[in-house]
Amino acid sequence: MSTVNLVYFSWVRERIGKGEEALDLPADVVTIADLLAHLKTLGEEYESALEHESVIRAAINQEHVGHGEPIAGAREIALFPPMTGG
Amino acid sequence: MSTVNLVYFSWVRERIGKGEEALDLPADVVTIADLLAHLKTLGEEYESALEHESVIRAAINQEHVGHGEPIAGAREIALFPPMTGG
Amino acid sequence: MTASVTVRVQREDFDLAAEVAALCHGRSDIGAVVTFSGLCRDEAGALAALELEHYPGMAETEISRICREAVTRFGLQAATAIHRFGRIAPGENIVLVIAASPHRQAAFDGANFVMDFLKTSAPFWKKEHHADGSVGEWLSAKDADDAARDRWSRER
Amino acid sequence: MTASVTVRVQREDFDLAAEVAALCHGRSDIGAVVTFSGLCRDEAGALAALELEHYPGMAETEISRICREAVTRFGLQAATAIHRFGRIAPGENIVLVIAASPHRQAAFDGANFVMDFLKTSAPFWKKEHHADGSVGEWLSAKDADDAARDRWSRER
Repeated sequence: MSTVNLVYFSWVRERIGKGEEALDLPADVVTIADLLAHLKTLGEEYESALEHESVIRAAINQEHVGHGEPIAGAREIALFPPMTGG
Repeated sequence: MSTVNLVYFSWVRERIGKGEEALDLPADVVTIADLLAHLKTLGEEYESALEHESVIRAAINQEHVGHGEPIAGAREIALFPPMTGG
Repeated sequence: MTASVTVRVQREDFDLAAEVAALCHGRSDIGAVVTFSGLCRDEAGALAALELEHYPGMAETEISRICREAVTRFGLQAATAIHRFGRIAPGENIVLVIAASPHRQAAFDGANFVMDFLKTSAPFWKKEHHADGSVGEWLSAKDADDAARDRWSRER
Repeated sequence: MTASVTVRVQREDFDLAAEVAALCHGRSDIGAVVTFSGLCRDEAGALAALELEHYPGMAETEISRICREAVTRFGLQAATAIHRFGRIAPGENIVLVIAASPHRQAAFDGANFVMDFLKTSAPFWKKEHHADGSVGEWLSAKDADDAARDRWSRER
């Protein structure tokens, strides 16, 4: 088990119902894709927020990463919808 | 014979030695090209200013025209080098 | 002279003239300054405000990275990017990008490049508040913005 | 709302912020404002000043024509162009172009288009005054400027 800080933004945050949390992750959660699958087992709010996995963007330690990225060494993982700034 | 106001800019003005003049033009001066040829008969200063005819730009009544443009009806004809504003 | 990059993410408004003056201060080798201001539109009266959420820390980091890339790619002398967050009313500023270079096309391209990547890579999200008092939806990202970003990899 | 076009040819400097404020005044349907400022470069200290000659009357007419064409072509909400004449020192402004539109690319393209045509069609000529006190040459028009203008007819 390793502990990682998760942060959520926009409607991912609203649907999960919180902006951040620290979670202990099982050893078989290796990539962002694994993390998404794991979170969806934690309750309906996560299922709803992460239903369409392909649109969810992720960042590890504040850098954009793809879903195949290993999360080993991550202090902070962010999940959010496509960005609409500018 | 018709009288037209001629205005010169940049090094065309400097070489001719004046910024403007009113000239009576013979009836066989029909186009801008004819005008350039006519002016070059008026003295060395015109020859020097208009030596490279292809680089000389012209405007009739403050609108850009090509060398083939008829000058009939012109109140003001301007001759100048390629522009370098901006 | 090293190119200077200025990036800020802030709630308060910015001053276009002050930012341009700061960027040009004390130098006379700049030939072209292009600024882009993005403003909140009223959507024909339907919009009361936009609410801008951002990812503190990553927003600054990502915008700085984009600006530095623009400086290198277009040979900019200086670049500034300021992005606001919080509640923004119609007519108010959202974002400012400034690019300076010796010649005009690099300044145009630099500012345009920063905006295209900022739109698709900087962690900001917009939510609409309607004039009738209701809270609207989070805006969806546009395919057109991805296409605008992707043309920069086609062009070279 | 009809697009507003503001054109001035003047000896005195202009105020970027004031011009942007005037263009945006009283409306909240503008989403993007792009400004271009062209400045006099010092040419690594060799230049004392540029002397800008212009064709009074035609300069205003020609710049207005270019701005109106940009408004139509890019659907601009407003356009401003101010060109100075007379003696201009390094670091000083020469020209300002502003384009406003609902979306960003039209504003970028509009300002870029106006600058490209202004360079090749507006009747202005620049003469260099050297830092050593001597009067230099009239600047020559650049082929690159013609090429920049001509890309607008290729693109559509």
